[in-house]
Amino acid sequence: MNLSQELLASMYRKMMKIRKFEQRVSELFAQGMVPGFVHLYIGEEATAVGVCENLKDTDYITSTHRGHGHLIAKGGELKYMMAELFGRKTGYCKGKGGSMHIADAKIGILGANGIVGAGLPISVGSGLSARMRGTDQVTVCFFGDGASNQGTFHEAMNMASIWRLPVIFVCENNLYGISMRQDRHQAIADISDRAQAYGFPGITVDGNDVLAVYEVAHEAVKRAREGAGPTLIECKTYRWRGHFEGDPTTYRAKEELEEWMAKDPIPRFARYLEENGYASRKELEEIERSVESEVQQAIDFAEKSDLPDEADAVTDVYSDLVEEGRAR
Amino acid sequence: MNLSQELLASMYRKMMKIRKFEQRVSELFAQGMVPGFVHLYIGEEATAVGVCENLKDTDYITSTHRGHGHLIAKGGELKYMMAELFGRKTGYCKGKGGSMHIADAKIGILGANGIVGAGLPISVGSGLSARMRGTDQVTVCFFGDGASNQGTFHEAMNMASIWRLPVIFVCENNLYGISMRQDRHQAIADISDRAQAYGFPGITVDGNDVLAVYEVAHEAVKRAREGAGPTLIECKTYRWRGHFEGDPTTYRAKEELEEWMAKDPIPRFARYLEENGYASRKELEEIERSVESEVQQAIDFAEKSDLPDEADAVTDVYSDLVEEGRAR
Amino acid sequence: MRIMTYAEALREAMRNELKKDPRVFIMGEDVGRFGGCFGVTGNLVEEFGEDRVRDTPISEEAIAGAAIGAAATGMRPVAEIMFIDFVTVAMDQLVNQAAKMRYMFGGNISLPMVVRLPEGGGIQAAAQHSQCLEAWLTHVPGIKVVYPSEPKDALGLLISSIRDDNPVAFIEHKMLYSVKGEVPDENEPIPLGLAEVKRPGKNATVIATGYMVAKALKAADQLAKEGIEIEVVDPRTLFPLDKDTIYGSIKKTHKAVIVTEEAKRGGWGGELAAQIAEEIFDYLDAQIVRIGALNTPIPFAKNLEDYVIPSEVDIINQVKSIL
Amino acid sequence: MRIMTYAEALREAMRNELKKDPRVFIMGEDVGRFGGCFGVTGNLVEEFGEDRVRDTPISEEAIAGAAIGAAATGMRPVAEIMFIDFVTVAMDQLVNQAAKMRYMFGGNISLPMVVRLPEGGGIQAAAQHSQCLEAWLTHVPGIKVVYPSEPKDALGLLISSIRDDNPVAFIEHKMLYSVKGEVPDENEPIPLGLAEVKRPGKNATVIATGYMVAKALKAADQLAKEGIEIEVVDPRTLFPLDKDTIYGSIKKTHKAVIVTEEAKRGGWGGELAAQIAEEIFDYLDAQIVRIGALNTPIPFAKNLEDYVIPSEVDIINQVKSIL
Ligand SMILES: Cc1ncc(C[n+]2csc(CCOP(=O)(O)OP(=O)(O)O)c2C)c(N)n1
Ligand SMILES: Cc1ncc(C[n+]2csc(CCOP(=O)(O)OP(=O)(O)O)c2C)c(N)n1
Ligand SMILES: [Mg+2]
Ligand SMILES: [Mg+2]
Repeated sequence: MNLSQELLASMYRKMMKIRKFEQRVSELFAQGMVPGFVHLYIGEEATAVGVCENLKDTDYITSTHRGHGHLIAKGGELKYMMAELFGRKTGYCKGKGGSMHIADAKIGILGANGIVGAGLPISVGSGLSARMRGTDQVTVCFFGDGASNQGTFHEAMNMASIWRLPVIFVCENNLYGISMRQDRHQAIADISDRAQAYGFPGITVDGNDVLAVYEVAHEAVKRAREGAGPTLIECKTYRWRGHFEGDPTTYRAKEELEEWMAKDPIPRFARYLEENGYASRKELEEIERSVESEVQQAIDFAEKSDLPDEADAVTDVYSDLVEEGRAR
Repeated sequence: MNLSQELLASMYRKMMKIRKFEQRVSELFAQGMVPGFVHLYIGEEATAVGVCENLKDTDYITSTHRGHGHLIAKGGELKYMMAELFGRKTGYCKGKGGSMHIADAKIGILGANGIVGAGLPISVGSGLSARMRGTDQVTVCFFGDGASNQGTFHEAMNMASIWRLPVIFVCENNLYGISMRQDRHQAIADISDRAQAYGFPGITVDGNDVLAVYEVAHEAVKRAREGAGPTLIECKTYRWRGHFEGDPTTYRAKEELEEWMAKDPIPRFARYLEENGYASRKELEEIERSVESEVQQAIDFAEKSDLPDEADAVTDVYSDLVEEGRAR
Repeated sequence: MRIMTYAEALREAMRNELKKDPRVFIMGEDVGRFGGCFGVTGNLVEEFGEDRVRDTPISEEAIAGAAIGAAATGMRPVAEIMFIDFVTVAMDQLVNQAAKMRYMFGGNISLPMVVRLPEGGGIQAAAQHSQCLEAWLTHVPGIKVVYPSEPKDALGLLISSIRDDNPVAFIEHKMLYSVKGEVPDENEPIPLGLAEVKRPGKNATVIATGYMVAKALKAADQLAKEGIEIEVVDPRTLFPLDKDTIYGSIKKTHKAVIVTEEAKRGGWGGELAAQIAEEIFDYLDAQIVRIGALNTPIPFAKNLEDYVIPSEVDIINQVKSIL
Repeated sequence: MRIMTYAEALREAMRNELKKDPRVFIMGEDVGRFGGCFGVTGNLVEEFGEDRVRDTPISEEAIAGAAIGAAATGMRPVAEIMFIDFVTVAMDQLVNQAAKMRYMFGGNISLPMVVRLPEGGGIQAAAQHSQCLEAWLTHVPGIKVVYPSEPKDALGLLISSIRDDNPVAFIEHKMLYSVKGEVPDENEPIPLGLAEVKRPGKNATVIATGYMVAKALKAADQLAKEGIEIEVVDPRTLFPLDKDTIYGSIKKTHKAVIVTEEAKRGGWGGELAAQIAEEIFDYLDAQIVRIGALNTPIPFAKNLEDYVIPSEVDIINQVKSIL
């Protein structure tokens, strides 16, 4: 594929943004600044970016507990994300959601999701809605290898297939669902094979190769926009961190991690850009520095933001009614 | 396959038993003697019988809302079944269950089931149990084409596959889930293809050919007993009656029904038996008559049986405690 | 005034909204050509086409999820779960997604969706097809729960529910579908959160829901013959709850009897009793009486089913027990 | 006496039963090498092997179903649902299958199975990982519901639950896992259906469950300084319920305060209040007070979560409000 220099740079920038964001979140978690359950995307950046670079603002995504990467790739703003992780009033969800529930309806982000596999049926709904409203919007549904064993996977894939909905199912196969290695949780090697059960295409791609992911997703998005129905894309990748921050990862071999760290998607893409003359080392470093400062600004924004007001605890439950809080 | 005359006669008898039982139930329903939801198995007899003739009393089955055929094929007694359909104290469930909930734990019948797809996870459990207890028991899990779109189908198939459990999944593809024709509820032609998603064999067979079903099931049961894991068998068949008694079946063409009625599994098998000298017309008619009288006896038994006592309404909720009834 | 059955009234509400608002659509198992398991959607598919009256596979979690995704992106789905008993396979989408999304997302999403849930016993459908599960849903912040007891309420409340910007669990009772009643000539919404006094009285307040309203009214007729006048109040929406009307009645009669068809233990009726005991305790002259189904699964045999589900007789006896 | 954490006590109960009875096995997500999301199963896999401490795929409906099928055929499974919030994807198997099978089948099957369900807020896990859902389960005839509040009860009640021939929903509170307490030297069962008075008192009865017991005890300390002696009763099993102990206390104090962490509307606490209002109304000197979480999803931010979930202060204030 022939991609513009601009697009390539944007991809690199987004991958770097995810990496830097997540690295800082990891530190902040260790320092006790970011509470709750935090699932980081480090190592998987090429997947979210390769897919989402094919999308418009009006397209939709559904995301997972490991959602920061998807949100950034779809255009989420770091400062509102970070403020949300800090539990601040200025966050995407006013501090009510936290890491697992960030959403931005304005740019089609239908939410991270704390329930494994829950995004799949929702993506069928946004796909159906686009179809019924006669738009060309597509929906990308991200989920993990572990999620591919949930009943919702099956129901959603089947429903999307019979209605030929504009949904692209992106399975991030990072080899584990928490401690369960893929070879223990399913008896197949390629999750993309499961598309055969629904009569639409399934394809496996190197999830650490942003260009390969882009290309495969490009085709799937095109098919979807044209009304040719869903595609299942399996991206083989790996998470560098534990399942959540704090996980000692005793269930996997150090060698396995090292092997995958050697396949780091970011330097790999940097090499490609340099070797093909799309960007100089200096330009790439420039991107890195600018991203670092953007992340720092997001942290500053979050730190300076106010905590939510107790009175807000009871709002946003319904659109039109608010129940009493409590006197203390 | 070389099957004994005895086995062949037993198969014929069971198919006839199901047919006659169901026909009488249909009449009794029309007369208001059998209440509730009644889903009949007429037309599908070869499937249950072809499968269950491979089973021992100690093997298990899980069944569905359309369960009478499975229960009879697994050795259920007509009189307790009929009494249950009548809601009598002498029924399999003391009148508490009715058509959709008949079970007989003593011969491994883990229950008909009113929830579409609910038997699948349960069959994983009995399969696991047999494995853990070190027996050679197998479990046959019956379900419909409609059920193959439920999340439970997927979860159960996956779980059975990773643990290589002795479970035979038998999908009775009778072309419809209520009014939904298969080509509207899934985008694939053969449900057996879905086994590919779990890495075990899937096979489609003519569900109206009792010998073909027997043979395929025989192989699957053998595999299961030997520890080679599950098989998915799709039996293509057709229900002659409406989804439930009372269904006007306006959603399907008369010609379709006629076409399938012409493929009636019972005369087809009778012809085979006669032509190959396994049974004479007279012997077959003898079987038919004896089955008719057995069904009549079951009806007599049911009619003569008492209604349950109100006091029994509150028993069997727990093994060890009974809550108060009510004074009226 | 028109005469309609409860099922016809529901269909009329859907027809009205399908006509008025292109964002509204129906989805569920066999809601199209089959007309719905209880005939509620009837011929709507002929009028509005298969796209807007959409048959689905047997995949309730996906039905609920599809409704959510559609509602979040500009549509107004009306999903049918064939029996409320099957909500067990759609609970995650309703409870963890639909009910919580607005809140979790800090108000940045709206989910205008209705899930229709036929419930109740009486047709010998046995344990897995006869439950009353409103208590689960009223326990979940973020959902509204509506439960009409007669045709006119079915019509007006379903219109309001479809126009509501929140997820609405719309409960229907199977035994009511064929019940006829007067319905206003105009298809007007009835606001959610308004109870109705179905019969005025002074000796005791009987709060009843769904099919139990009819039983309470029959009991009232009987009791009236003995000079006992009960006031029958139907909340109509279980959340938001019209406490003014309910409490107003109890403050007048000083006696509260709650009749629901749910398994008594843990039912919505218990929540109502608890609210009364907490908020207007001093107005009570007697213990609060709750009448519900026995704490058993619903049995198949007719005599057992009749025994487990509350009857007029139970209402009469219980009312008398506190007079 | 031994000192153990609540998590250790649970593990000890499982170890005890795994040793004693070859039919017992554990299954759930990451219960093996990972030791459970909250470390409860710990090293059991090393002692008993991967067969009996069985990691499963992320398929809760199949986990519950597999437990049912195994229990029906001679095993005694102890299944873990990682967070009670995920019971939403296993409700059909628990409610329509496990709870009803014995009854639907006329008593011809037994299901000796335990489902462990960690619940509750306090760790900023937000709306989908902090719920308290015992009310759903106590509403379902056919399930027993157990909820220990300290290590010794966790040990004794889990042993009993594993030995019980009925499906038991065994609820645990996340905030209690690391709490230490005295535990008898012998691994003895504590019968289901027995409440315990955790602190005697005379001015009011506070019935509290799970993590709220500790908060009630702290509130009691505070109140004692002001001369107010509350009796803190922990039901320990929500069904069957030990009415004797609870009612006995209320008959003595004439005041009832119920503290649970559930969303207040429709909670189990409401059911208890309703039973009290129905059965011992005449012993009450004041309205029944219920304290629960606010009727919202559980928010993420610490200050909001603390505000939504009941605190000692709320207990103190509410007790005083009826004295
Ligand atoms: C229904 C449900 N079950 C279990 C969990 C707990 N859980 C959270 S993430 C996770 C693993 C998910 O694995 P995968 O889908 O591969 O995604 P990954 O974490 O690898 O990105 C589990 C079991 C959950 N959140 N929801
Ligand atoms: C979870 C659930 N959803 C819906 C139903 C209602 N229902 C009962 S049978 C049936 C159709 C089942 O079709 P299939 O699995 O093909 O079996 P068949 O009736 O054809 O034998 C439906 C939708 C149900 N009982 N349970
Ligand atoms: Mg994974
Ligand atoms: Mg079918």
